[in-house]
Amino acid sequence: MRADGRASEELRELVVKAGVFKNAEGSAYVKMGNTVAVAGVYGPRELFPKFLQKADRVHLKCRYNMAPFSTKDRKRPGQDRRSQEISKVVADALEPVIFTKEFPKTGIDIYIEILQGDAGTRCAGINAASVALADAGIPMRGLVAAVAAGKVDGDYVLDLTYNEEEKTKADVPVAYAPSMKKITLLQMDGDLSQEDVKNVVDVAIKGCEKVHEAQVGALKNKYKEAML
Amino acid sequence: MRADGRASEELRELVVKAGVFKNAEGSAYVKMGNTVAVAGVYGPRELFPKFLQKADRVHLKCRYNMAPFSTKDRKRPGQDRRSQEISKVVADALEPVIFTKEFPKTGIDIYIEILQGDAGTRCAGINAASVALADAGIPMRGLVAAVAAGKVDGDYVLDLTYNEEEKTKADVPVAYAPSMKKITLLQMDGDLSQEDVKNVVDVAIKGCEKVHEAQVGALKNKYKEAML
Amino acid sequence: MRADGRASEELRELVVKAGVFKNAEGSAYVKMGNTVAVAGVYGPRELFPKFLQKADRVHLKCRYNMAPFSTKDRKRPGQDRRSQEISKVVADALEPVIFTKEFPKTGIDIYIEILQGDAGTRCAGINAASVALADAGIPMRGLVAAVAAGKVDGDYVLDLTYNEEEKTKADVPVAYAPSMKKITLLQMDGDLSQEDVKNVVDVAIKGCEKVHEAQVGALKNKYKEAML
Amino acid sequence: MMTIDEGYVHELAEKGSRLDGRRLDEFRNAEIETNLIKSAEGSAQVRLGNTVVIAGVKMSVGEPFEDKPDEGVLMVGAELTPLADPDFEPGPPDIRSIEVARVVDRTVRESKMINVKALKIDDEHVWVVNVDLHVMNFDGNLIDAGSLAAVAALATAKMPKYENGKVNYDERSGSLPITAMPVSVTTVKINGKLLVDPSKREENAADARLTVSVKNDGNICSLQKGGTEGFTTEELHEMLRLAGEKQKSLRDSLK
Amino acid sequence: MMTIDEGYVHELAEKGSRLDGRRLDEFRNAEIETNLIKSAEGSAQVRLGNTVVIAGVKMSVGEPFEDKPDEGVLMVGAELTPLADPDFEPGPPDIRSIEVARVVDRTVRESKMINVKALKIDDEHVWVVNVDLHVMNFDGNLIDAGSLAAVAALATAKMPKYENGKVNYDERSGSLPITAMPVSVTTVKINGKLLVDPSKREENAADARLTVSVKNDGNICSLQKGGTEGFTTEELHEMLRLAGEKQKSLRDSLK
Amino acid sequence: MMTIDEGYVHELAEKGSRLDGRRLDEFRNAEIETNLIKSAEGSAQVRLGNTVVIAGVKMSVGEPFEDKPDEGVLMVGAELTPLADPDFEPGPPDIRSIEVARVVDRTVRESKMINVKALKIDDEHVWVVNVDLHVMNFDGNLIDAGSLAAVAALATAKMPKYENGKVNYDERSGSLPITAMPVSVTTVKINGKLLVDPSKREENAADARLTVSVKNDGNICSLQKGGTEGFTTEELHEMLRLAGEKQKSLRDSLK
Repeated sequence: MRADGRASEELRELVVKAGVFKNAEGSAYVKMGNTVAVAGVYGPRELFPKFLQKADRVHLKCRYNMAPFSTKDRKRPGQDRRSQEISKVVADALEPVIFTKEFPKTGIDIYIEILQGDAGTRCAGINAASVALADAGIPMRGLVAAVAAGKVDGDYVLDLTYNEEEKTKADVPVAYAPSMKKITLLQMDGDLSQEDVKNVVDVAIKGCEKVHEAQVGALKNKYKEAML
Repeated sequence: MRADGRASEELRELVVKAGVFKNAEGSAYVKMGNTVAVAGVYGPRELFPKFLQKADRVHLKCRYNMAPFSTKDRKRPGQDRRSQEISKVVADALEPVIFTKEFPKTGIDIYIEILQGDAGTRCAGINAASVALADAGIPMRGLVAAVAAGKVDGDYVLDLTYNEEEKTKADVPVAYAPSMKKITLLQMDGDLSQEDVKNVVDVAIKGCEKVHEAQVGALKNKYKEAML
Repeated sequence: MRADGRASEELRELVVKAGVFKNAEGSAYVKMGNTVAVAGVYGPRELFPKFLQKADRVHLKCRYNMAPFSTKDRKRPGQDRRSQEISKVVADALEPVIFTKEFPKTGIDIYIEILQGDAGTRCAGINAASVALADAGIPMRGLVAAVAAGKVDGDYVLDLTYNEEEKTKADVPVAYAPSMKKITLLQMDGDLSQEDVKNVVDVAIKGCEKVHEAQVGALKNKYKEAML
Repeated sequence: MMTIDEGYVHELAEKGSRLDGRRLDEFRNAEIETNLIKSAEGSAQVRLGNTVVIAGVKMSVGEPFEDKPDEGVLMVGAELTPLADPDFEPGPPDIRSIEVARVVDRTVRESKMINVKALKIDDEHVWVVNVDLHVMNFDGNLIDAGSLAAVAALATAKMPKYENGKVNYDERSGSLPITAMPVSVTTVKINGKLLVDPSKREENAADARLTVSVKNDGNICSLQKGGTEGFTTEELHEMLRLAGEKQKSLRDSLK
Repeated sequence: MMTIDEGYVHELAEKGSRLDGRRLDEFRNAEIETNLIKSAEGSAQVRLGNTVVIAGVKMSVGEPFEDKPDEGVLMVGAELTPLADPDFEPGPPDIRSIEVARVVDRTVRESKMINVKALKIDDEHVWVVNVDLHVMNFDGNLIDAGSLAAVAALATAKMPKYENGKVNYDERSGSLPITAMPVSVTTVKINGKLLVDPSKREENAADARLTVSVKNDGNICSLQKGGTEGFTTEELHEMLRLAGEKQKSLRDSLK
Repeated sequence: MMTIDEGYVHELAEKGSRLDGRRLDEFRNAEIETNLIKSAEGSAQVRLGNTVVIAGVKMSVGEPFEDKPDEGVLMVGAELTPLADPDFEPGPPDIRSIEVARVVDRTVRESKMINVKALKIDDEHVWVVNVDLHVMNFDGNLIDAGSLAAVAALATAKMPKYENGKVNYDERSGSLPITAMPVSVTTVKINGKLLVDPSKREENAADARLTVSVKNDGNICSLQKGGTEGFTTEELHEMLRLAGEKQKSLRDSLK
């Protein structure tokens, strides 16, 4: 049993909502325990400066940003090296499911704002961005779901909190596209054997499948409401 | 009676000179007590980058800048948030009197340098910029004059010094275009009733009219000299 | 005799190698005592942004950069005011020997990295850049050689170390193009009579001629190897 | 050359009507939700029509400013997140976000909403209060929405504990020393008419703008004029009157 | 649209061969030279084929981070010097150099290579260890080359003396407290095949990338996936296996 | 391809004459006004023909540099205000202002004009002297004009009082510890001729430039060569001679 009463392979309380902002062409809200991310998508749209345009496909840009009030110690506004790296791996995690060749020379902008952070912010951001892309009507091969796993006291555990992250032997965020059965993000900090890595990734993938259900549910809800 | 012996509605010693620099197409020097501002104007001229061009009118840009030696504690060079805000409200204060539609797609640059600061720097800057615009031969509906007013010990007072600003219940910088009878800049920090605000603005407008006379005088002097 | 056993007009151990990197079109390595500089050259090549293009000649750009580990106290990465000034005077020191009119509208980039610094880094950088330009096949009127001289305890001394620089009455870096008999860089910090300046410069020029021999030797070696 | 949309807004204003059917002197509905951000000491989300702003209050302990050794430090920042509007771009704060932050800062500061002297801890330490405005969706009138969000977040903030030279964010020791609640009211002039609480399309069509911030006692604590045209003293008086009237309902939404 | 070069790399991969004649699972020769920079506390130049990276270690004394009062500070930076490649430009670090620096940082940190607790001097002072990677020539796989260079430079660094509150760089007091030697192995996926140690042209043609950093005991201390395609769990397992195998010869080159 | 204007300047130089009728070795008139900025500890405005530079000296108390614990700190900055020339643009200092600031800094520093040891207050505090050059109108030869302005402003500065750990700018305690007065003389080479004190149009047409800074005793304290051509040792000797001669009248204008 974990500090917050969850079983090892249990997700934190998960809330996914699609279409939460008016101006963004697609948007979503994701809450995983005390981590809250929102995402908004614009595009495909004209891309400036022109030298960024790609002749055969869309240019996918992502900005991951932490609100100044999202952490215990205030986060100074602006992109630091960490958020630049996360922006890149998040874009790479989402691109595999997008039909990028449909929109040559254009750009899609994905903006992720972390409003509240308690570990797993990049995963929550991917989950929100993926739903926002679908909400924007971007043609996709499926959704990408993400969650971290790790090993604490010999147990493989899913969806770590910040307190657990401090005690874990490793933190392994994984993004997964269930429709393609592909891992699209994989990072790790820690100390695990090869076997442990395989097992932790398996646990994470099972978690991603649960997240995926919630994402699909949120999109269905949105369209159900739209039909009423 | 005020600390420096002035009556409530008396301006500080005011010096206005037009055409003080050789290179700028128009320039002016304004001294209001211990506050000294100079301004230089270039344009209308070609505007880069092109996306700033406006199809139907001139693009008015203003940069308000404090010299590092203009304050007790050295001012670090470069634009901070305060000077960016002042640059914007000063541009907005001057635009109403300019025939902006005469010069589509071009730009006018107004550069204000505060050489010495003792309260009222934005007003001194506007006063100098307005004369510099006229000196540059930019077609205008009239001049803009500016001065702050406030309330100290129950009295409405005009053209505050830094020492008075510290004691005032409010500091209200006002820019006014006498030819149009329009207020073109209005800001306030402090605590005043609605009635007080109205009265303080009236006092400021009367002050602006006196400043306006000095501005006109300076321009006349310049042309008189040019005729000799 | 000097602290390191050298005679007054003796250079530090000097190593010059041409063609040390694969990607740069021309490159060189220069070691003067404990000062190590490498240089790489790209161009003439298309120059962006276009407004930098010169109608009648090549645009020569130089970046002098100190590696963070090249000094006792770690050098923060990025260009400071000192490296910007040196970049400029180094570009000016090299331009006189380049047939700049052969390549209108294009650009040549010279990149100098100081890997280890013990006085004389700008001179070592010029020596490396000059050989790298030749190695890149840029048409030149000859090479530029550089070395500093100074006056210590009444003696004129060549090629100062950091410890000597601290004791010298002046540090005078000189770049010289032997083929044109022209001084192309001259700076000085210190306190010398007019006569002393003339003598110190003469000593430096004699040093430059020795450096020049080593540069020519390095280029010959490179081509000899290429012939084998 | 006005755009067609600007022309349309001008025409409507002349007839006394607006794009969304509001009266000229009618505010959009203001919904305020507080304490929605657990990582902040105080927070509020304001929805003013389709304008959505989140304010978060973070507190830390630092040194006082040299010229105000007995006062805590208050700082307001604003970020127009690029997801809030198709025209917003990522990057350092532009003049719009700087203006919002500075006007909200003056409004809070000059109203003496926070008793900054009560934020002094000892001779070398004071509380530093950061209010960050995060604009999530943009449909005009950021100053009034941002001001409401900042005031609501400050009013409901819970101070962390300061123990043995460290801030303990897991324990709380009460509210901030609140002494007043300022409210901002923005009016724009379009085609000679005065409209309160402008939407984005109205702001684009506006000739001039005035923000009036009002304290509980009806006194005014800050003014900010914007826009490239001027206004007469009569118009000023009418804008002051509108502010005095409209602040009441906004103030109610704060309760 | 693949470029012609990318298409050629894909074709070769399909046949199990590579541009430079290597086997798919073959690393380029790694040459390491240490202590080449006299001004650094430790240094190493790594040549991995035509990729050349210099790592320099500088040490100074500073304050510990507030949340880790008993630990020294380790920081890794990377600069892609513009002479290293015709496409590199001078300027602030771009995303490539940030990624190299951050992955090497995590590799060194998570492997516990340096016993950071032994870098504490007293309650207010700890050693600050800066590792700077300077890329001199670029032909792909910067992470593995940079990681090798950083580890070799740290392993051979000599600490300066700290006397009377000052660092004396002219005297040395021994090695850093080294407890492990991590090694990174990068594999790319091209046209469904897995290739280790990609060259620049192979990186340009790659669909996905995985870096696996391995400690002395075979355990993994960091992972970093890159590239705009995904991979299956089977591919992951094969990449982990390749890393376990390839790290051995790289580890030999460190001796 | 020379511009027409540059060609004309070259032609004139060949005949030994100049655009404004000066002799080749003739300085423009230098007018110096001191103490014109009340908010500065020292100030001077120099008019050298149509080049106008204001120097302001600000003093504060700070820590000494670690490698010079017994010396005050001197720093020179320069800003080419965009009103000074139609081609100047607002923004961070470009290479021209950096060069002016650094050459003036070296001239003041190397001449030992200020006895920096006398600026030490106690083991932790020294006076920090900032000289800021503000270029108000540009017509060439910024280094000589800036150097004159800096020297005049420092020479006439009045030190504020340092009392109870604070700087009191309302009281003054005497002059800076001045020991020398350096003067800079700039010569350009145009079409083989040497011209002192170049105007803007002459600078644009110049092939090479040398600034020689001279102390009271005639010794040289700094040199700075500029321009994309070289010069012979004979030309150097002539430039040194010109500097020795011309500095006298400039020195007179400082009195």
